[in-house]
Amino acid sequence: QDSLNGLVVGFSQIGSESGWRAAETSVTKQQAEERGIDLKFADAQQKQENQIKAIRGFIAQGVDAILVAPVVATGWEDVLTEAKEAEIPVILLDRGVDAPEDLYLTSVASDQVKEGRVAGDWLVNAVGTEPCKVVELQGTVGSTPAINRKQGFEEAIKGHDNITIARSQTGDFTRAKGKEVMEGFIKAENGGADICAVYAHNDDMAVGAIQAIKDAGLKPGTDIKVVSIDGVPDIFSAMVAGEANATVELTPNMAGPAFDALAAYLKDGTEPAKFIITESKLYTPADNPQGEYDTRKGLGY
Amino acid sequence: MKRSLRPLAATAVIFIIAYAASVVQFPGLLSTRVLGNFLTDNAFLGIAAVGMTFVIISGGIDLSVGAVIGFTGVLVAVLISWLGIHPLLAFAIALGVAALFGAAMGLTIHYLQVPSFIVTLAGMFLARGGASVITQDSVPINHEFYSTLTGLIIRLPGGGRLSFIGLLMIAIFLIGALLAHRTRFGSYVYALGGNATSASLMGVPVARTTVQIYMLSSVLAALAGIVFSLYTSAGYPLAAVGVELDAISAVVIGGTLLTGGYGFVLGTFVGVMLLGLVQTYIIFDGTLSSWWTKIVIGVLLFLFIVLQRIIFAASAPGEKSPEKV
Amino acid sequence: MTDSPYVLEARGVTKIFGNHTALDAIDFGLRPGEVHALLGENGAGKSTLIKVLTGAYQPDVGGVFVDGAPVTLDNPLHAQTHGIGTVYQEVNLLPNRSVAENLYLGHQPTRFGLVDHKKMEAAAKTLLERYGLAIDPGSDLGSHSVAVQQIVAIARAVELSGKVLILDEPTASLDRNEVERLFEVIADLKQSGLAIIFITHFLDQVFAISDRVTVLRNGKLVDTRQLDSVSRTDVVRLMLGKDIAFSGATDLEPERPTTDVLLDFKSYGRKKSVHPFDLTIHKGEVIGVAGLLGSGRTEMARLMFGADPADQGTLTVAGKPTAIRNTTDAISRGFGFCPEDRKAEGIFGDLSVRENIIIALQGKLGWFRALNRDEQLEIAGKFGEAMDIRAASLDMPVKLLSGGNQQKVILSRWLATDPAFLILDEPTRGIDVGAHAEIVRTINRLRDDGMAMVVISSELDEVVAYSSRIVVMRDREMVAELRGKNINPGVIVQAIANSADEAQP
Amino acid sequence: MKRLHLERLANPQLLALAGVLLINWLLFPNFFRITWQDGRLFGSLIDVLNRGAPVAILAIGMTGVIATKGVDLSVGAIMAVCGAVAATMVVAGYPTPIAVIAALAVGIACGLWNGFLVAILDIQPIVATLVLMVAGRGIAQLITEGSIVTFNDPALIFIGTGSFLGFPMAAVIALVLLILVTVLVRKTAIGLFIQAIGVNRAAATLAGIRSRMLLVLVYALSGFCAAIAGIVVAADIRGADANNSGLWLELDAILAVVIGGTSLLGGRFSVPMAVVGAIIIQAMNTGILMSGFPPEFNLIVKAGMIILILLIQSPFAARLFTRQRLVPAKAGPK
Ligand SMILES: Nc1ncnc2c1ncn2[C@@H]1O[C@H](COP(=O)(O)OP(=O)(O)OP(=O)(O)O)[C@@H](O)[C@H]1O
Ligand SMILES: Nc1ncnc2c1ncn2[C@@H]1O[C@H](COP(=O)(O)OP(=O)(O)OP(=O)(O)O)[C@@H](O)[C@H]1O
Ligand SMILES: [Mg+2]
Ligand SMILES: [Mg+2]
Repeated sequence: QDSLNGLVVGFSQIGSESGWRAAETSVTKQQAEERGIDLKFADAQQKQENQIKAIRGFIAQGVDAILVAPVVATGWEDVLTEAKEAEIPVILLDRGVDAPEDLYLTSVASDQVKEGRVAGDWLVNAVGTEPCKVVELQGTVGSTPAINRKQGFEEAIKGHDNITIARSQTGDFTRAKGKEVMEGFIKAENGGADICAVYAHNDDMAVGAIQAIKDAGLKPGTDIKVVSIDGVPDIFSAMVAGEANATVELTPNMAGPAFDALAAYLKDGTEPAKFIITESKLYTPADNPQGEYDTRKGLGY
Repeated sequence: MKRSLRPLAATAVIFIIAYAASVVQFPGLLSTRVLGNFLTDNAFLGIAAVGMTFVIISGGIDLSVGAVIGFTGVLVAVLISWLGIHPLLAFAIALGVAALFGAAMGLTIHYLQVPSFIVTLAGMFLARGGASVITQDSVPINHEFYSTLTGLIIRLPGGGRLSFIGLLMIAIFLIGALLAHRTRFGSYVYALGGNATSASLMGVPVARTTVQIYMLSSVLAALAGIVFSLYTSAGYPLAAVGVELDAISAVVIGGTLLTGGYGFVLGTFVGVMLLGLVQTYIIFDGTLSSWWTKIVIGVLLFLFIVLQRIIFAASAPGEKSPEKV
Repeated sequence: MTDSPYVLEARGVTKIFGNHTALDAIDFGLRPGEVHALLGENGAGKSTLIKVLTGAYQPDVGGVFVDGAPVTLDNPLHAQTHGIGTVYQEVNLLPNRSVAENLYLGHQPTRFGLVDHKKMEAAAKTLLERYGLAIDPGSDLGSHSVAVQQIVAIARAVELSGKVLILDEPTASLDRNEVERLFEVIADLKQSGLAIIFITHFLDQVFAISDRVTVLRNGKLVDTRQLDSVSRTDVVRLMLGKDIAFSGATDLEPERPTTDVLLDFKSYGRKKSVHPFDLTIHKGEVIGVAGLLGSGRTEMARLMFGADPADQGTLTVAGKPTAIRNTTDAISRGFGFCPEDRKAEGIFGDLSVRENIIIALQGKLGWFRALNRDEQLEIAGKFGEAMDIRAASLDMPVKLLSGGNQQKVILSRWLATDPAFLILDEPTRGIDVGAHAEIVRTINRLRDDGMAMVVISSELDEVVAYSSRIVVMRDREMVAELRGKNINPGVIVQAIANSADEAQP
Repeated sequence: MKRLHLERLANPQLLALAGVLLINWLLFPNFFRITWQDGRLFGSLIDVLNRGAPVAILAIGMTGVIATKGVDLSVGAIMAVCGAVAATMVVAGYPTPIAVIAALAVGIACGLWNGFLVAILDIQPIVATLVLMVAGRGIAQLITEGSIVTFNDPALIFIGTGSFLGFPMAAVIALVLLILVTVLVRKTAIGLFIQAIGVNRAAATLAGIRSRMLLVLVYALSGFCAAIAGIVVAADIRGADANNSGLWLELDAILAVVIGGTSLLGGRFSVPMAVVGAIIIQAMNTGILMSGFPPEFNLIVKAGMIILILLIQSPFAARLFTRQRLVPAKAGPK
């Protein structure tokens, strides 16, 4: 661990668009501090060009390593090549890139398709053979998690003809839009009576949807099942109240494994596994939601 | 020095002072690598900002440029990667589509007398929506022509690189400056921004010029989109969100008046470089959190504007305080 | 010449705005080599006819003919290609561009497709020298006075006019010398066979250079006459449909007793603007301000009104020391100010005539004592009638009124505030003979009612007619105060000239 | 004058609203169904009012700004700041009224800052407010430290989700604000002065209008409205989402004002019509939601609708319309 002490590491973060993202940033900063790393943080405000600028800036400064949470999979080859030429190891966080594997040390990420699949599998188990009309709250149109989580969920419910996706709209990953879209779905599906479950691409939208369901006089978690992804504190408190049924955790601690891999590499050149996949753990009310809420509360979500 | 050039010089001086101050703090900023990056990383913004300069000088605004950049990237990527069309032909198609798009906006603005703010806002929705309809995913481009273009790099001593797109941006700025200051079209643009009624009574072809201005802006935005696709070797529907605001900021920082009639294409260049400097400074600092980054950008924007205001007050002919006309 | 064919002709032209017929079946013909004066009251339709003839407006009925052939002029550029050069009313150039560019916009000399600035500026320099202007053609047009801008506009139109030159009130903001110079140019052009339309409200100028006159009234053609067959009174009668009496005053009004001092400016001035001056103004007294263009008259007016606050000297209003820091202060002390640049500083183009009239009164009343619609209509109606404002309705946008009527609206705006002291900057500029006489009468009446006034005017006859004293400005300095008997325009011109001579080293 | 006739015949804004509602009804036959449920009205139409309220509130303030020939890009960011202030204060245990008043005060302060830049420093409105648009969201995130501050304060939640006489609180607040502001501009001279400044600021100053002060106040009102909208939105989701609250809503607000017939060149304005504009936009959004189109078509549909609405309102359409009216008039008596 000490091998990282005093190193300068650049971290190009996407931005601060959600609570989960803020948690990832603060966990990364915590991890760096614990290891005595001087972390240079750059917020790209959702823009790939800013991330590229940041990486180039880090190279110009001569940092010892670079962490990057890429906003999109494509377009990294040139800048990663530059980093390689400058002999600076790069580690990708929370999603991969479309670039030759030798351009980065390792990629620490979750499997977003799997997250969707886990959520879908849970629903398949929960409804059994009963017919079930699902409404889907998509993430931002075109964003990678939205595409992957949709795909995974669809894979999971394939072959279970009793489960159909009745409506699917974007809630932009936000609570407010999640609520608004859910309100519309409820009106469109016979006052919500026809809806069996809502699948939200993230917990924030699910929290909004839960409020919309309550406002319509229905019971979230009972009348309409709620399944979502991320595992932010608020969804656990909803679970405590019996208003959410399942969430798939996406850990904000991507930096921990990344620093471990870096330390090993710098110490004796150990090549880490190319893809370090974080766990996509399913949480249901049976998993002590109150406890989960308490442990997560201070993480900056 | 000509009186009207003073704001331009002022902006340049502000840039130099700001750069010098940053270098004192982070000596690493003074390297050919950083300077080369300035050009490469801001190439697409700079090219789009040239078009925006013309629009703003003519008294309008174009909110669609970011979306056109995104749309063009997707279109080019799809044409090349999915349909196997040669990049050059794909570029031509993309520029042609953009020209039609800009012409449609110009025609609406002129003949329907709808403010440009609203027309180009609708244009922004349309282009962004069009891109996501084509594909939601980001589409990688793997074509040797692309590798050739991105491989065109002049290496400078000290690790710096002058890239093809960086040089293209400089060329566009020079052509833009020539177009603005040395052609009849350019004088019509200034005339429209100065006083559209007078311009029309003086025989300026208002309809044609308006259409040309928005065509120019859209075509340059499309070129910026092509540059962006070269920069990232991909097309992505959500690319360059909000770039229109960066472009407007660059134009305004460069000394062009949003009310129209005054401005400098080369001032916009300095504006782009200033924005790039701010970002690079923040990266070199590396201690700012996400929110402090936004706040610092806002504060710097404010400082530049106020500084300029003070210098303008002494030099700009047209912008008298309305209170004291 | 009399029977030579028309180069430019309007046949049966009708132009309707909304429900107002601005031109009603007008026939108008222009012959080569003639100066044709187009006359009429404010709002008679002169400018509209010009705009139809030059493609700025399309006629609703009737047509335009060039050299006897019908043409459809889509826009002013199109008219330019037919050799028609125009100076529209109000200076319609581009203050943000250089003088040279204003002269050649659309026709800049090019080299390899690029504008050749050097050549253009050289050509501009020679061109302007013809008009006695030695200014830098590379400087922004906006940095020059209105008079210079007007000359540039004329020079541009002359350059563009192969056949026809149209001048819509070109002399409104020129001084005597400049008018003379313009007339020389016109005489030259006429000699070379150019046809010229000349619009003005100065009858002297009409008689000085015109060959024929056409008179419009209320959008209808009254008559076209050979100038040598009509007299001044005939022309006025044709324009107004009635005779008017000219006030024949040649003397100053008697000075008022000093006990009624209303305002006392002591070493009042503003750095870089107006040299400190002393001026005492009594109730019921009109101070005329004379001076050449750019002599600082307007700046002095703005200073008195607080639009540019004074930074030296003191002011006593009705015996009490008073500081005027802004226009609101001035208005609350009973001041009023009709600015010189009507379009830029006077009217609210998109607001109605009614709102334009009550706005200063409302400003005085403040935010919360709003006049309701009926009160507004009553006030506006009262002044509309008293000032004879010609508007289809009090609710129409004021920008659609003719210039003269707009001027009356602004005058009404201030009279509605019942001011004790009124500053008028060029109140009769661009106003027809009838309205002119009316405004002069109004000034006389207000003076007799006890109002104090400062009136700036370039028309010395008029200044003499209503002033009790005349101050002369030069180089932003008050250089003379003329009082007593036997003051006439000649004496004032002499005073202006003397002060200029004294100042010469 | 002809425009007047046209407007008397059928107000284009109301025409457009009717059109959008009609399309929604065609897409979704239950659109107009309203039921009474749990002491409140329930139905899509009510949703339109409820969801349209924040933009309507923003548009009320924005109208004044645009009438002075300005524009306020910072309202979205001010929403985020004020929502964050209210939420963090109730979470910290301050009484609800104090938190709300503090949030409103912050909104007014932001507006005063904009007004100061525009009126005193004479910076062009679009750039002046761009400063706060960029920095404001940062300030909001600074307050919430990037996370969503969730609260359970019933009084604050009531502002967002409660109902009054069966109508959603947000809509009621928007309506009250609309009435107050309309009365303020119609019954005092302020409306006239705002128009005068928008048409000709130099002339307004010479006519004795305190244009600087009025400009500052207009921006302050816009900030105040943004604060209300920010509180409403936060209360609605029981949390202050500094990252997304009000994001891009400034564009919707401007659009609403323009659809409401107020020119971006200043001058004549109508606050009620701007609110109608906001409702049109929301009805459009709701229609898109209910239509079941895939979301990637949302923006295209929206763009198409905007173009259509602008076409209906453009002087061009008015001319087409009135040319037909003019012909018989010309052929008529005389
Ligand atoms: N665009 C317009 N729309 C409606 N009415 C108009 C328009 N332009 C001019 N008018 C009206 O047409 C009439 C003729 O105006 P015009 O400007 O031709 O008068 P004029 O003879 O040039 O007067 P002046 O001597 O004051 O310049 C006026 O009553 C004016 O209000
Ligand atoms: N827009 C302007 N830009 C620069 N200088 C100006 C401008 N307007 C006036 N000046 C200068 O200010 C001085 C005083 O002008 P002012 O308008 O007070 O004179 P004036 O006697 O009223 O003349 P005029 O009859 O032309 O209005 C002159 O030297 C003039 O050249
Ligand atoms: Mg006229
Ligand atoms: Mg003057």
